[in-house]
Amino acid sequence: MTGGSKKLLWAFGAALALALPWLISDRYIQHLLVTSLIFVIFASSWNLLTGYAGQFNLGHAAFFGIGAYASALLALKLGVPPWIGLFLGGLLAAAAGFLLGIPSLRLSGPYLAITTIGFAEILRLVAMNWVQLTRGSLGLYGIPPLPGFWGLEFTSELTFYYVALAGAALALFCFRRLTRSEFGLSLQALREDEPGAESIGVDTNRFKLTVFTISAFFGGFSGALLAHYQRLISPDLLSLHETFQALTMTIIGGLGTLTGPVVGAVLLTFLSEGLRFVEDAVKIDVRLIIYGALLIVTILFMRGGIVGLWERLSAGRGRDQEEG
Amino acid sequence: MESLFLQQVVNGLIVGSVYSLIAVGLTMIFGVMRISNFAHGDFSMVGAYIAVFLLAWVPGWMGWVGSLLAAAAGVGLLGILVERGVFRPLLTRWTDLDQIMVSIGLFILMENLAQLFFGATPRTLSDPFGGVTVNMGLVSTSAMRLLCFAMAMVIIIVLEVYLNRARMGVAIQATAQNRTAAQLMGININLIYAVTFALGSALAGLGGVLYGTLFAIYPTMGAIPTLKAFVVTILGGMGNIRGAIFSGFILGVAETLGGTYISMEYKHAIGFVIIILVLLIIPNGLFGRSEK
Amino acid sequence: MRLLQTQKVTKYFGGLCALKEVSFNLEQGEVMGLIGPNGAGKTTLINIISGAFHPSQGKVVYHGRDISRLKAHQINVLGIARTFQVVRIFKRLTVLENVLTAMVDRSKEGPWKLVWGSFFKRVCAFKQDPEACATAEGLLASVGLLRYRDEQAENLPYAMAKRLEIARALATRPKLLLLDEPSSGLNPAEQNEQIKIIRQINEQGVTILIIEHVMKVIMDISHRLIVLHYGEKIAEGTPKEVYSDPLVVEAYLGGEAHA
Amino acid sequence: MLKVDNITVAYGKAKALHGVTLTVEQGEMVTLLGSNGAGKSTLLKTISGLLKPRQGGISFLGQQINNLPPHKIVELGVVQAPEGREVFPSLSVRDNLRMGAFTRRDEKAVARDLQFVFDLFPRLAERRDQAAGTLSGGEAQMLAIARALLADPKLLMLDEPSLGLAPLVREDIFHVVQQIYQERRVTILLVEQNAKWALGVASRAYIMENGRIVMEDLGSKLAENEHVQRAYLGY
Repeated sequence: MTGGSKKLLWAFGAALALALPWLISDRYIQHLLVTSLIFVIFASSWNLLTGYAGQFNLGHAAFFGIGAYASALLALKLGVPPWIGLFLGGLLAAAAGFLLGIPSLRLSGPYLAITTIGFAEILRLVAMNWVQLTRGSLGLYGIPPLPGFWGLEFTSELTFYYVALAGAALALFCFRRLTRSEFGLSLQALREDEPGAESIGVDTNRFKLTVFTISAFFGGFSGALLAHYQRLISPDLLSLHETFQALTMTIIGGLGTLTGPVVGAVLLTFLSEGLRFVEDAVKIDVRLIIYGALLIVTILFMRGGIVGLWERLSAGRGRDQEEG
Repeated sequence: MESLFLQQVVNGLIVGSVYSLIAVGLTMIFGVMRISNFAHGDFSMVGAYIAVFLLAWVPGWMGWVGSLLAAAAGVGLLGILVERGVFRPLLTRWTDLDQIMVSIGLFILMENLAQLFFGATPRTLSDPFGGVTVNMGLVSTSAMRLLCFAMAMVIIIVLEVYLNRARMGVAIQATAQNRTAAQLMGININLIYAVTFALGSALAGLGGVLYGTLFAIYPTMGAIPTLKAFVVTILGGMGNIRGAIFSGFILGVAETLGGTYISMEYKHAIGFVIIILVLLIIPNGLFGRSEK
Repeated sequence: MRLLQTQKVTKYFGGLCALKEVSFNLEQGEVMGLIGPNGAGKTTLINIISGAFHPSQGKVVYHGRDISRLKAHQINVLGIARTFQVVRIFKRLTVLENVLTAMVDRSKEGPWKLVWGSFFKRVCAFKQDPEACATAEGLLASVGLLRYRDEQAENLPYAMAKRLEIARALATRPKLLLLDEPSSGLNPAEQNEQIKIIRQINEQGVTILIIEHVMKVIMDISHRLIVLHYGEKIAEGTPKEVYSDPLVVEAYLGGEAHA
Repeated sequence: MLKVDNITVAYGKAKALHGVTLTVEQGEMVTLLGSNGAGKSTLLKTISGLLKPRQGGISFLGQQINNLPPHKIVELGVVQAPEGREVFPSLSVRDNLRMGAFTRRDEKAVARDLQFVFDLFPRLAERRDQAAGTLSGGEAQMLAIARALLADPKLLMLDEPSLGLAPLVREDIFHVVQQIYQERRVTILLVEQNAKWALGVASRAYIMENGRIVMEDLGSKLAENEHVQRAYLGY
């Protein structure tokens, strides 16, 4: 693809993203758009840690939950403006990420996986049981929305869409920069071979802590966005299922690629809603069954996910054209 | 006070025996095949549902014992299918990540298939003893729970004997210790893999029936036995069967005591706190060898 | 001038003694060969010098400084680079990226500085930095890999992967290069290429410590040899001296002395 | 009896064997020499079926074996005794030996062979209930050989039995290998680094260098050959 047509495609994509909620007036679909954008951030942040840096974190929901609870509680209890809360939530999650990074200095594979799950589960139990602060399993409700300015308000799906879009764009911009720089290459070196990375001077311990912190920041940020959008959060945000959601989206989209989690998050959010119509017809819940099956099929037969498949296809087409 | 303490220790041992049973299956599969199966607890869930349906059909005693046999056979068979269809194709090329993620896919799939087939309503297994309690001086417990404990112990002992005496059992251990040498002895390791996975799954199924006897049964219950089994397995050193047996009891007792004397709410966190501490201090687990 | 010195380096693994009081000097600019039968402790010695392990006793002195307690990445930053017996290239990065990754100046740039650089450096995508790319391409050309520039490293033929590992090590601008069996698994023609490359590197002033089983290679390029046997240094000298040493013949051929 | 015909083997992309041809006749003791990394162990692994050749074929007693899985090859009587480090460390000596006889059903014959190896290696008999991981290097090597004998091999392949052993223990092992050869009339393919000894006992020898067979001759002739020294020392 030439540089010019690439730019054109970008412009078209941006225009479509901006116009989308006006093209679709159905509030439910607008809601799905917002949800999928929040998951784009959440899944991408997991992808930075696991896909790029190779650190197998199964406790990512902890960051999601910390961001959500922190921003919500700061607004409810201390009256911190939600716009600031979004970032404070991210920062608190980042601090937790730094902490969770410490075990990764010594553990890998299943050991790291269980330790990270443990971390998230402990926090979930805290959210369930510290009733005075979190209202326990009832969850926090009445979370203030993002305050409006310049005559804009951010309470409807339509307007929140633009907040989520801006957030996702900001996050993806950061991920793109981070992964294409010297930092990103060093992370990938760490993923590919730790002794090899050490041998060229990469301080793998400090890189692990750094990437845990950054990934957690964006995980927390996405959680805080969700809190001010739904305005109701529960300890379920910290459950293993949320992590698995990000994992499934990323793997199906394409682990270790920038577009993978974006494709995965949007596709799975809408696929599961598409299936809702099927469910209404047959009266059974098939969405998560499809998630699980797709995850297995992707790993067994489609390494690199949808993005990997697409690249192989377009590379194949390119070769055909050269030969023909 | 003292009798409460003893009572909780007894309760812990009973729960711990079930943890041990489920974890032994997980640790065996890891030891021989290097698979960390996050769907392991869902095999227990299937075992528990087999008991639900069998007990509805044949109530009482016979049904309970029968459901142990049926769960072992049914879940063992399921294990063979899963090993063949999901894990075997990955055997030659997987990384830790691929393999764990495929098992997570299996976890999501099984949990939701169960929801589809069995409905979301929690079930319980009826007590064939009609709630008779046994009084043993300072402590008492229901006959049902005592039988659970006895069954778990019998199964563990039978397994130990099998692994240390039977030709196939010793071959399983040999393969876990050195795959290449095992092949050079004429051991068909693909067969060993199938047998190990079937056996490990059957243990999960048996554990599921006992677990279902002690706790409620519902489609998404599998996550808890999976996590407990991993805690126990890591505590005992991954792949170490005796380590898993002892650690199962340790976790069971630590949980009930922690639940009584520290906090009921955080009972399920105790295991995680223990392993995070253990992993940070002794990465090979309590019973792991210090080789690397 | 003395570049590196090991002083009675001893390494135990559990109860097993892998290296026993190994001492030798490495002069600036020389090529030192390290030979010995399997299990003699050669790779262990390289692992200790490069910081992958710490010695149980004794120390490693580099430029007059004790480096035996430093970590692998710190030692690399000081100017010691290495290759591995089984190649450890970054498989899912391209050949160029493998080299670029190693070119980052780690003495100045910790991770957070690199994060900062991702946003505020002139060139955000490292691959598009013309200067860095030119340097990397020069390195690739010097080992004959330029035509594989954009290939995924995992697709390289084995001999090329071994060369990529050397190029990556060179990209860290080392003064001392540790080579662990650079010719194993290569055919004779490829081995000759490898000799040429190693010699060129040495001519540019890089001191080399090389483990090698292919005798042709080690004889061709080493100025001096040391021989390890069961973790002990049993001989040291020019290749000629070493091969006429009866102890060495015994270690390699197994003597009749006990028969 | 065994015919390795022009095989090429690679680990991933690294070629380890380039067109190797070798034969072993019934009743022979053949030795395979070569320095580290020459490809000797790779050749044994390929014959045992652990690696599959990219090209070429291997036959045993007229049957093609290069596509069989390892356990089938053991059943045919081609048994490898790997280095002593490859015992099952947590199993007892007796269980290790039992695993050696894994493919055999004739309990009586197994018991006879067990007695034979215990007579051959009295040290193992003393330590039969001890875990193999607690044995000394020499004892572990003996166990590895004994274990292979229990498979009742027609062709016994020994992978560097003297590796890493103290000189006196090495003598014991050499002695036992000769004894096995004479008493059991088993065909042996011996991989060794100790050239002088191996050439003294073997009827024929092959020398490997860089994944190729570079020489083949009667053992006694090679022992005199100047080039043998060269294969090791390279002048």
